[in-house]
Amino acid sequence: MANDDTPDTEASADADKQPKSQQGPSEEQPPAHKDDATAPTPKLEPTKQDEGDADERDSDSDVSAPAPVAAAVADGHAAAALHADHGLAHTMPIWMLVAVLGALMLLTILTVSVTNYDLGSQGNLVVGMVIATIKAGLVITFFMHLLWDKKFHLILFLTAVLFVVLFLSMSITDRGEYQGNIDLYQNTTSAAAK
Amino acid sequence: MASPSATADVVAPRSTSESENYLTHDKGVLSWIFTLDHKRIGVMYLCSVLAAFALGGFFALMVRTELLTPGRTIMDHDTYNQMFTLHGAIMVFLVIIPGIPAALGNIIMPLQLGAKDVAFPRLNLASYHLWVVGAVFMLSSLVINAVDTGWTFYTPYSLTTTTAVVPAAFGAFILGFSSIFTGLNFIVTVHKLRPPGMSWFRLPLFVWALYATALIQVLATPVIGITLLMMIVERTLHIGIFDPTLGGDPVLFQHFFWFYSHPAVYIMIVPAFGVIGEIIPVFSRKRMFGYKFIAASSVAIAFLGFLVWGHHLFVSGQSVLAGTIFSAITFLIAVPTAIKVFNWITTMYKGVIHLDTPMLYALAFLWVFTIGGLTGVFLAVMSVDVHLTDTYFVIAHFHYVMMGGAITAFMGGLHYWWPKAFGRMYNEKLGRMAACLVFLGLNVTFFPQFILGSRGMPRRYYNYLPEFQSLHVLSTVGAYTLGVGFLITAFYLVRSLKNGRIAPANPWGGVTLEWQCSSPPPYYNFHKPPVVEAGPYDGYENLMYDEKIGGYLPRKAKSG
Amino acid sequence: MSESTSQSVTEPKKGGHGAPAATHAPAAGAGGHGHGHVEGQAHLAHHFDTYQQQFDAGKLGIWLFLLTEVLFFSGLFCAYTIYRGMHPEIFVYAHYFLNTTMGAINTCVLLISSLTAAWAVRNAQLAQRKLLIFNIVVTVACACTFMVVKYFEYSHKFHDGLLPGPNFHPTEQVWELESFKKKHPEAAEYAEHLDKLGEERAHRKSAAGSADATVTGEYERPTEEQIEPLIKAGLIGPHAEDPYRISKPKNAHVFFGIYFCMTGLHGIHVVGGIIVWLWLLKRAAKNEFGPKYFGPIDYAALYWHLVDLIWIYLFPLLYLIH
Amino acid sequence: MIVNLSVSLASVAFAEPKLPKLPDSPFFWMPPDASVTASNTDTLFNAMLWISLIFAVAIFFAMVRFCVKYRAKSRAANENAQKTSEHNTMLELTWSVIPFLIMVPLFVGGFKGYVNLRTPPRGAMEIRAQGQKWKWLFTYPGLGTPDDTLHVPVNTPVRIVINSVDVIHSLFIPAFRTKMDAVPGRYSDIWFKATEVGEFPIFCAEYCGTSHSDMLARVIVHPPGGYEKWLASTIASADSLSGKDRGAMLYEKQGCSTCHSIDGSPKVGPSWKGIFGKMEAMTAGSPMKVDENYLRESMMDPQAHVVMGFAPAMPTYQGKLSDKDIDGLIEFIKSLK
Repeated sequence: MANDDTPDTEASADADKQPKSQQGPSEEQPPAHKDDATAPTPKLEPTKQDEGDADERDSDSDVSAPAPVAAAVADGHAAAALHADHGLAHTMPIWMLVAVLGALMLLTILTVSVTNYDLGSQGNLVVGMVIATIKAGLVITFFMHLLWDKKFHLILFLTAVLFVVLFLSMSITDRGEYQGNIDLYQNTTSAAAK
Repeated sequence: MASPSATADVVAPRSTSESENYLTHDKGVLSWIFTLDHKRIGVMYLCSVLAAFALGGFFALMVRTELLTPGRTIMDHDTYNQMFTLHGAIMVFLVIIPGIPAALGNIIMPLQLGAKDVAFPRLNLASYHLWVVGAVFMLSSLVINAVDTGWTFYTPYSLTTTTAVVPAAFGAFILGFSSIFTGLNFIVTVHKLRPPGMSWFRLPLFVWALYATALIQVLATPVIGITLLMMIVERTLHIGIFDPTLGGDPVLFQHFFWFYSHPAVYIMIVPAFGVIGEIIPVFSRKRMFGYKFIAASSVAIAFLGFLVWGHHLFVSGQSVLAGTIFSAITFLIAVPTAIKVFNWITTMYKGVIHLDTPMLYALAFLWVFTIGGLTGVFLAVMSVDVHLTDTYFVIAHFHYVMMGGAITAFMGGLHYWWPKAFGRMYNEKLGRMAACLVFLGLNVTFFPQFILGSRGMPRRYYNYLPEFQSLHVLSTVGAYTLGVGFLITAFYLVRSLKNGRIAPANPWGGVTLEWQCSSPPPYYNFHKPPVVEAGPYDGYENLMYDEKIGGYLPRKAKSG
Repeated sequence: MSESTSQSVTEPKKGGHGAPAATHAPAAGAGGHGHGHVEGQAHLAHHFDTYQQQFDAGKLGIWLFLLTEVLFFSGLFCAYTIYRGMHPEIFVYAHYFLNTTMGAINTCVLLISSLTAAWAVRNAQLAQRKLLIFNIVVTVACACTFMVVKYFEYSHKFHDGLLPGPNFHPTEQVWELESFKKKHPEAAEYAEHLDKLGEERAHRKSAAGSADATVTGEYERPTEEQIEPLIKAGLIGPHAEDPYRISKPKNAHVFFGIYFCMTGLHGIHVVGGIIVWLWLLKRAAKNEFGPKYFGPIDYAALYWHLVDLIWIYLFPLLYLIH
Repeated sequence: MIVNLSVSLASVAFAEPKLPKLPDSPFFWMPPDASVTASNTDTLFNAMLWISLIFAVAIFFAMVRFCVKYRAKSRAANENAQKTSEHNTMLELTWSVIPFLIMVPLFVGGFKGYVNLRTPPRGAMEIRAQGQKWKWLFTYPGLGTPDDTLHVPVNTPVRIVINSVDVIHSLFIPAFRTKMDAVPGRYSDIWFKATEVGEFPIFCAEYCGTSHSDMLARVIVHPPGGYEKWLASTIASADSLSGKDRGAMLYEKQGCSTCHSIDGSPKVGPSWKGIFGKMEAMTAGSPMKVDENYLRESMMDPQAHVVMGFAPAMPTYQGKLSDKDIDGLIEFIKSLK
């Protein structure tokens, strides 16, 4: 979390000074916003206009919105520049999407074909899990564009994984410890049944 | 910064008059049921939670009455078992978990933060509607054939009993999602809706506590969801995961259950810390001592709370290895908890202490929670726990923490923010009297149970050995004292709504943001977007009590 | 970060307040990701100051939601791991009944839908209405294909009596299955032979009224290839249900309990996803999305990728047991 | 449930637990200690009692003192708090570290005691305990029929192997400071070494349904030689008895008495008084005549035919009753006119 807090803190700590300097630029923007906000059903062209206005805002971003970019960099965006291009978030190039899909397909084929070879007691399971994890990694990094996203979201996701691991490891450890009592019972009782 | 006048008509488009507030903004029942305003949702939560509290309290009194005599007093075995089960389930899932975060939190937290609303108003409303649906399911079991498994739903009993387990469990499942949505909403709100200058270490402690709570809600609650789902499926389709006759493992259920339900204990108590953290400084007219330590300890407790669930399983056939790990971590939690108590006490040192009703509740909390916390240490010691677990000692311990901790703090918060939420002052004399009654009743009810427990009285017992009777009678007397206390509270609070004195904007002289807007707050919270220049507990000396309005005003405003 | 910009652009609030009735809608879209179905007219909720702030809030919200989803599934994965760890034979036994091809097809289908979902986000960002609609349609189509395949798998399982708990009565013996014969031909033969042996012994038992396990003498000792797979699958040996004849492992039904829970819960998520996508399709048709407001598409896509992610693990865990 | 309440008013009160009075404890909190492992528990308990007392009193004193000393005159007076430091890292570290230091020995002590409680000494005498709704049955080496009372010799380590036939129960002996869940589908065990001759109560500490609170038993600690004498005599009597006397004995020992009265009052199961030869309506299927066959079936496969108005709560006695036992019980039931 800390990674996320510090920039927030800085950004907002001096925020009450910043706005005053930004009165000028911010005044011109409202009309555009206003009609896209109040238009009953926005047609295609207002959105176009928005886009234009977005670019204009970002081109002289140092005047109108330095804070987001600054904070973004502080936030550890892998590509703050890219981020700035399309307003709110990074846009995935098509070739990258297709490439990722290709990789995923290949890995799927691989993991299926691997099952035809015996890789020792747990070998196949391990390989299967490793491949699955690689695939998961690809999906998270590119499809879910976590690579360009806020670090905090990555931290969140890792926290989830951490807690799952914690949950599984403790219950499984414990179960492993007392499995003996269960087997003993099952054997003795089934013996009695015979 | 836009000019006040400009923002004023921006903020309140309907009317610029100060009198217009969120209670009067729209009329009609539907305007409440489908409102997106966090304050109204909070008020609806408050009413529902208090209703559930009354019901749970009624069951508690029935249970205590039954326990007046060793044999049968007023009801039979099965009815008794259903009574304590419903008491537990209602109090945990319907009252304490949503109590402070969803009810008080929804009303106050965005105001304290200086936000116009929570991040996702519709999700917030959905959370409340889910609460209602969950409550209906849980109580429907009461009509069908009230569940008698104990609120823990332990397998295999919950798989074999003939009572309506499924509706109750499904209700709890739905309530889980209601709680997840609230938590998710609060996290995003705290992250994204802070006004300029509201840095992380300028957040009021109540917000910090709710943030920590929300983290637990989001991380732990899904697990109870899937656990109850698996239990329901086990009961209906017999998949053989928890049912020993089909090769399942009942102890596994206990692991699953407590992975949520221990953190849930912190979902209940951490918000209480937050409330106390608001009340004590304001009524001591003094900054909170060691603000950062308290804020940090809330988060620390939230995370440590996940690593200790196994201490409920010391005699369940859990392995020694696991037990040891869990016990060790359990001890660690005592440290941040101790820090909090010491800091609260030190805050009062050299303060100017006003013993109004909220402060009385805060003091009661300090005393009761200390006992609850210390007895927790008894139960963390493994060998002692073997003797004490599943006895009345445990009952007494968690009632001191849940009832004495969470509910007392809830009452404190309710009295502290009542004027803000409803714009009326309650009868202070009655308030203080009720607070004392509740404190008295609490101790008389639950302290004897420590003795009962250590002497070996097991929990969930309908009959008991005659030699335990005297203490049981004492406990029952205390329970009725509590009941009277709460009845008085209900009486004067309801009455205040009609003919209570009109509340000033800032009756207690708080400096957090919610006191800057009128009481009740306007629909859009702030007529003027707040700008935060100082910490949450700075500048009590800049406020001046004004007898005419019976509240506090900024000094300069008074002079000018 | 958002607050600082928020102050720089105070005015748009007017827009936000212009239509107070509808102001909350997009936030709901953002937070609700399918929970609240609304068409907002003003795309900036009254309580947000900038599109950036609104978008970031939604994004954080959906990530937290994914967090809960991960933990929600963790319970089932925990149960899976424990039973596989304690009783591998059950899983070896049961996996012969599963249709790897169908599983593989479903995996590919989901991966493709993931691509189109990710692409849809790009379209929304660039306000490419037609492409956006196209990609959403493809995504939904893939999702439906997935469910159809699942339907066939399930009906097949029901038909073969592969149901959880007491209803588990496989119509076919595992060694009669193609999947088993292909993998271990010798073992399959030997199993047939053991089965006959069991029959005979049963007869004698009923005749002589006593179980004598001493008839094996007439046959030569089995080879590794013959016996190993049978023991691994718990058909004979310590884990077998019936000590006297070749049978199935104890509690074999547990696997199918877990199988139906996991795939069923995942299936429910797929259906949920379909509903969300259809709702977004409607909004996309109305051309509501553009560079300033494409949150809902992004959030739905993220959810969809998680559903895909879970399947990526389910596939090897359930279908590819060796 | 409201219905149940009204019904309950009609139904009769449950029998008082027939249990030895807990012997008076030498001190206020714990029951008398009668086992070697109890000392660790009690020492730690007392230590914590004193620590808690000191902390609680200190905090309470500080609270009250501050409230009195710094009490505001009135709101109108508008007093300001005196300036004090906002935080004092040294102080806060101290009161973080001190509790921590107190915790360490407590944890270690508890750990030692727990490990001791969970590891029975080699060659301990082994007794099987079986939990069922709502009765404990103890099986002794060399004694076929189980007994509803736990008999142990004094100063001898005894290991009790616990399991359950239906739901989770928990064997709790306060006097020995020990407790362990009886989990269906597995074994668990406790051990103790009684140091006091006498009788002590046994509770079920894990909620197990209707008569959870009546699932009580006694542990009888025999003086040296007493246990052997008791065992010999029981074995003798157990075999000698036959016919309805045997049934009467089993009615007590096998736990029938928890659910079936012999005075006509309905409990969890139907009363045995005059039931023999009656036609009874069944929850499933047509009414049946209560004859030898039905009784035998109800013992071996209780859920097969359940008498109308009663829950299918009875465990099977397959493999627990010999034919001689069953005949004895049937004779006994016949005798209850």
